[in-house]
Amino acid sequence: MKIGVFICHCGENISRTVDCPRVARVCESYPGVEYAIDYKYMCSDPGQNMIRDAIREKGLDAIVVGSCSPHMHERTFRNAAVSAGINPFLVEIANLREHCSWVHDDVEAATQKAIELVRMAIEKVKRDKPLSKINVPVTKRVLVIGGGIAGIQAALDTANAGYEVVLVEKEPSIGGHMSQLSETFPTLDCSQCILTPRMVEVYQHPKIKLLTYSEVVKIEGFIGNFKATIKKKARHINEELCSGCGLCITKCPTKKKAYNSFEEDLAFRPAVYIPFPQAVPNIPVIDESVCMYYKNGKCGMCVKVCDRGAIDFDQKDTMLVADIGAIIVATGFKLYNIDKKAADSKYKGYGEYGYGKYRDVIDGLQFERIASASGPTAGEIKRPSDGKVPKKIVFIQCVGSRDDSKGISYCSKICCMYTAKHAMLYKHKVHDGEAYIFYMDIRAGGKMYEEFVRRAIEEDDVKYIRGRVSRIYEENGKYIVKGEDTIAGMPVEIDADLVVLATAMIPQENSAALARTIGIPYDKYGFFNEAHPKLRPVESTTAGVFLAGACQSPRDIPESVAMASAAACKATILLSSDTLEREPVVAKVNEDLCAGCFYCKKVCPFGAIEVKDVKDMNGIVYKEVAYINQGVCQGCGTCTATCLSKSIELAGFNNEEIFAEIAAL
Amino acid sequence: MTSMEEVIMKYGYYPGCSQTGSAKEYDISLRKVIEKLGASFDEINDWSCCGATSAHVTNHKLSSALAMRNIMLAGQQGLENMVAPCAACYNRLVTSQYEISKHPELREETEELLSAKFQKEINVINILELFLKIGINKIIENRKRELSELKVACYYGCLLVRPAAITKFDDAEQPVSMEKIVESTGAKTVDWNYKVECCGAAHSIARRDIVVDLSKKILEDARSHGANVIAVACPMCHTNLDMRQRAMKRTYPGHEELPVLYLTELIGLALGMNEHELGIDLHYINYKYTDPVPDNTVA
Amino acid sequence: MDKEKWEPKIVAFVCNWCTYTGADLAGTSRMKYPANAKMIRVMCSGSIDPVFIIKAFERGADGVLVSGCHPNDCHYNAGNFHARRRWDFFHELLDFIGIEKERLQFSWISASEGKKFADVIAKVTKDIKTLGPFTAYKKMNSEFTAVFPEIQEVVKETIIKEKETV
Amino acid sequence: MEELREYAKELLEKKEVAAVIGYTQVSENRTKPIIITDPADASKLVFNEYCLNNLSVYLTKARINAMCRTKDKIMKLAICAKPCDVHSIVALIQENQVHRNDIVIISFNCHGAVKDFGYEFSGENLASKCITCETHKPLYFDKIFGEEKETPKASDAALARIEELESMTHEERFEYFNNEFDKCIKCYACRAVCPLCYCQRCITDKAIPRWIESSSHQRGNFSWNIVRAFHLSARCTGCGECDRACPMDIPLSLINRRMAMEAKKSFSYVSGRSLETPTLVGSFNEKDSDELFM
Amino acid sequence: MSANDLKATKKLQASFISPTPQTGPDQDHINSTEHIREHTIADEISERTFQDVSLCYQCGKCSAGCPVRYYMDIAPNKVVRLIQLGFYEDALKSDTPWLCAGCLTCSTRCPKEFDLAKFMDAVREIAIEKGVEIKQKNIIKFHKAFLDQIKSHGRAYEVGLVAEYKMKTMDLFQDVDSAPGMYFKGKLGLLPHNIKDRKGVKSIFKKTSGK
Repeated sequence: MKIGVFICHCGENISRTVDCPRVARVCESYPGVEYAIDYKYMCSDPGQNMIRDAIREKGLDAIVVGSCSPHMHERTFRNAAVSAGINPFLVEIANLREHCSWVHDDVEAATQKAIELVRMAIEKVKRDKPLSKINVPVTKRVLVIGGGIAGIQAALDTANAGYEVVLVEKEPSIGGHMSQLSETFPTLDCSQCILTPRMVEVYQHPKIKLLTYSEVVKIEGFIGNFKATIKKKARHINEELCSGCGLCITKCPTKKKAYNSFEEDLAFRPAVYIPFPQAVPNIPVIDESVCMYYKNGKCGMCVKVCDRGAIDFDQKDTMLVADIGAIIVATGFKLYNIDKKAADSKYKGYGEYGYGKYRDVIDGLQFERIASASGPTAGEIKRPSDGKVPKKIVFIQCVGSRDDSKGISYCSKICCMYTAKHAMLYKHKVHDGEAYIFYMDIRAGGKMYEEFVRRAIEEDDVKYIRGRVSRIYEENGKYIVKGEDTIAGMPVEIDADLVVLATAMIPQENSAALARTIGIPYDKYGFFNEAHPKLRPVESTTAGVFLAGACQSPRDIPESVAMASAAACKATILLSSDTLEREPVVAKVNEDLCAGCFYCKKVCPFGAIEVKDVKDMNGIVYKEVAYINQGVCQGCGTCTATCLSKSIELAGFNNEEIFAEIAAL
Repeated sequence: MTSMEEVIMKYGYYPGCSQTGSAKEYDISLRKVIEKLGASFDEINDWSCCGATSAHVTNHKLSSALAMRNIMLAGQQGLENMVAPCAACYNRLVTSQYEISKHPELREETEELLSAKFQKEINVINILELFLKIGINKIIENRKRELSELKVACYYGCLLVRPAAITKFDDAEQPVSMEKIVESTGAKTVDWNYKVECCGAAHSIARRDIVVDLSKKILEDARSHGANVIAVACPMCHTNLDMRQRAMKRTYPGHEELPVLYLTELIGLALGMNEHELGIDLHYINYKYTDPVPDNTVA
Repeated sequence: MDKEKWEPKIVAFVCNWCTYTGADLAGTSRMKYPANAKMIRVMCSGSIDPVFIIKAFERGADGVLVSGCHPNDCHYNAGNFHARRRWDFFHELLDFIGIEKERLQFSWISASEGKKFADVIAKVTKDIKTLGPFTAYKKMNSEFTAVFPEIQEVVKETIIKEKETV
Repeated sequence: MEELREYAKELLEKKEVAAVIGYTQVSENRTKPIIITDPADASKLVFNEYCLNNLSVYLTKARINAMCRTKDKIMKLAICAKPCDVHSIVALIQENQVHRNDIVIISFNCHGAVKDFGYEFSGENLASKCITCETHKPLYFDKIFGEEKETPKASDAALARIEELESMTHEERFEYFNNEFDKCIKCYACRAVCPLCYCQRCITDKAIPRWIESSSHQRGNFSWNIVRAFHLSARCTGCGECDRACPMDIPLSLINRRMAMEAKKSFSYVSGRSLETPTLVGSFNEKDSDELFM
Repeated sequence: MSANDLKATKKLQASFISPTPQTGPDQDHINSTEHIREHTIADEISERTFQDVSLCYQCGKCSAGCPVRYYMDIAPNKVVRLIQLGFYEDALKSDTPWLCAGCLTCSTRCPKEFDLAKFMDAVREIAIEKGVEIKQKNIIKFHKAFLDQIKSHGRAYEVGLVAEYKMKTMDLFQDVDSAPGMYFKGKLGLLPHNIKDRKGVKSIFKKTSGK
């Protein structure tokens, strides 16, 4: 075997601490190395040409490049090798920059290490086998999980590109948190006015199949070939028959039996309801836990009034299965609850703010509902306890966010802006009111964002106080807010009528469970992890699964929409070809030696391993062995390490190659 | 294996210096109540001061050594648990033990100072934990009368429930355990805002002005929420809230007295003991519980 | 062996997605750490066979580090969970056989933890330096070459001894 | 005893099984395995305190399996198994080596066995595994014989030995085990008798690449013994056959026992005890200890 | 540090000193990655309290909830800030640490889980060690008197404490409203409670004051 070794200086990045010519010289003397050379920029055109020329002239079979991380230029060098007629998997990269020159100061030690790293790569490449890419077919349908603004945008973009979309929303209506908002920063345009046209578009789009009141319960398969199982919860109303007249709702005798979660529990609703007037689809849901029929088998008022006969008390949850090519996860967020929850010790709650026992200490979404024209107070700012108009209002930022002691260290990003908006809306509606905002830092990075905050201060006379609030307690119907203005260095106390807490954005309750269902990684809070924080922000590390919106980290509306469009674009790229080329790093079983213990099958995270029968001459099965579906295998190699008889090998990282690397140390 | 719920009736006892002087009545009433409830104390032999605030504000090693001396004594005495009725002592003992177990370097230094090895952890409990362990039912069973006339503001002060990570007891902001105990005497409790606010503690002598201000605020909040008595579980809180009412009258003319009782005294009253037995007459604010006049209108 | 000049030989088996990338980040951030550890990249911490560690010791390693993604952050969802069980047993076994626990260490290092990577390498190097060379195993290695000189020849062919020409 | 023979005879006569694997007496206090296919031979079967072999090892042998494969169907196999041997069978079922429906488990109420042939059955000569045995009644069986009897009492010397070893320094332990492993002659008797070493090709026989140096030299011996112990950890059911088979008296089952203790301590798992519990290898729990990892 | 000499803006000085290159065969790989750093008062505090002062992000929640905040010259969070910036003298001279009642409200509520009460302990301790002039003289005298009682009796003896404190402060009338009352009610004994192992307690004092 003739091996070529190419050592890159990376300008000065490598050669400053690694003696590149010496590395090349030493390596040239190794058995099997036909040619070794160093050059200033191997990744440049002349550098690549050097590799191509050397392969042709010296008749090289394999090459080793000592350069930056394989995560940077492996593809470049593989392509160069391919163009000179070498199989791309006979190219090995020795990481001389990130793992050597940049992290060591001593030239001698770094050079020695570089030599060893190249030697390891040489030994590995000697045992590398040529591999060819694997082709798998692609199902041209996208599953979007979550019908908030991100999910809506992703579904519309994908559908408009001509692909089928299945949009799954767990609530009875799409719209998400955006449908609850009053007005949006920094333009103060009405949230529902800009959102509802999109919701209707989704409903009417021929390419979108909308599944509300539904949840994804199972995802199987792999990129291009997922199989999703979706549970459609029983609405107890036949969607085909219902006209959306709403008569059942107005006639339902359980007028105020349940808290209205759309109104953030500031109002009530009957057992049969639609979340809000513009709901899409405009089909009510019967809440079993409240409905009289399910309590005592009586009532049935809705059945009497429904002239279409759409009420169906016997309706059951149904399971739907869909073939899917790509998945966009857009499950969004929820708000931190300051109440102490015994079940979840991850978040501690705020005892100093009363653990939620004060009715007039509310969170941001509740204030959105109070300020919203469609809300429980019809847009008038009234406090929940006695309906009085608050003359003094205190907003507190960073409640839950940036608070390690309560379990969250991150910044929720949107609170600075929406608190400014809240204060502004308040001042616009209560002209003689006083608005105070306790903040730690104002993070108003974004187009017109800083200007927006200044407008609140300069035009609307909102008082910003830098400092965290230590305590809130009630005294004679007022809420005493104890803080410190750390700029003035003075303690301050405000007797407020209403306190609004900008509580942290946290992932949806079941986000970790959903992540496990889909098979994507998540962080310690339950936010889904992107594949690369900078270069692959809308992809999960699982191929074919993309992320949009606040399920990945706190996001505002423009960012969620941008992410959604980006994710949709990524998904359509995937779907645009009929087959999919995959890296051939997959495991393969030696069926002759397999003992059939199927530990590999148990450990395989992708279900890629199947049982294969081996029959004797009479056609009787005398042995069962493992068989790996190459289309499903993702190449983690967990099976290879688990296999006791060492009958599985991972292509590209087989044991012989790794032993050679160890031996070369 | 004995079950975890088994009621322990024998406890190590670390009185603390105040109990031998200004808080004599706390000691007296505690011992009497415990006896009535059928539990007993095993006092730490030759215990010394925990170092109190003065040690930990001036020398952390001294503070650790003084507190640990008593923990080790309890260990030598073969005790598993130890009651420290004074909230300040309790806090010093628990915190010192916690820090020693967390930081080996401090442990070494302390062991060197004491010329002894720290061998076993002692479960140091405060007065509230003690009554919860003995069981509220025990109080109800032995109750001779219901203190139904009392509206009690339960005052925890700072050191009983903080820091939550170390004491691991109740809630640091909205504690409820003392209310549970007080309610077992038949008294009512009030929900008020200052139950964990500080009374000024160690500044009692050197900065009386601060203590008077802070204590006044506490008393007024309790009163405004309808309390007719304050229950405390710490000699320092008692000194500041009770004795400083004299100075309060001078600083705030028109100050109305509000009786301040130790938790143990309240329980003692419910168990049928009189004010003199419990040492309530040693307080600055004289207090005598009067049973409600029987309501004749109810036929 | 001159202990003053002795530098430990450390092998690190790292997963491609988290630790290797984390090491890249350490480089990009120009964090400094000892040059003793050489990395062998595998796809997932779940694919590292305990025999690799034995092989490393046989090749004269003084210490081994195995590192992968944090739980729930595995690129392959569950590879690291299986690895965790495997290493629990293997580590316990080595300890029982008489190999110090510090000889074989484990860590979870995510792609964003460049600092942690540098710290871990520094810690492992320091631990191994404190322990000293793995003489017990090295003795077996040297006896092996003494008893079977012809095998050493074969080894020589495959394991290329560094021939410094300068 | 007669009942056992009658039952075996019946099974063979009715052609319910292809063969009965059992024990037969060879001399006083000594038995050997026997595979019976002729109903007439059923009278040779015995069961007593001297039935030491763990017969489940035969279940995975190709030649025996071949006996079951007739032209059109697969016949069952009957096997005599002590309650502890049933653990091995459970492990084999879990590892897909035998199917529960393919075998007839004939088991016994057991009160212990001798540690090796040549000893009289007594508390003093009780096999190590019997000292701590908790399953005097088999967990799974199709037919059970024998009456319940008290097991003689004996002290747990193996545990004491483990504790003694653990109190040593690492160097001392390394030296001890190195010396023990040094004795190994690579006869692979341990592998041959182990019911769970059923691989068609053992890892040690794999040549490209060479996983374990096959020559019986200190280093090769060392890695072989580590790998053997590792491959059996959380799988070994503690039958102790390896100890009996080893001609060099290497304390193989001591290491196995130590690893079983780890499985029990960290994962509350004992191998071969339940068909329902997933095997420890091949499963995981998110809440497994993270202590090992920095 | 002579901040009061001239009325000028104080100059901030980073506590880092550039690393001195070390060469030679003994060069430790680990040391080569670390910068050599001056041991500052901030470091000293971090060591004694087992927490880094840089944890504090100055949200002011401690000051907001501090019961004695109104009596302090500077806010508690500002004391931390001064230490963070290296203005040690200003921090050590402040009233604030001495007025801190150690009620732990700040430590309980701190979003960064920074134990400010412990930090204040360390500041006081260092102020005493450095001999910084402390304005709250009575408070320190009280602590001294208190510790003297323990030193000589093993327990705090209240009559002795008050007497000694009065001698130290020369303020003979300050506590007249409580002590006589307590005395007449029989609470204060005239004789101190001495423990047996006074020697042991004394030796602790001796060893800790030695440094």
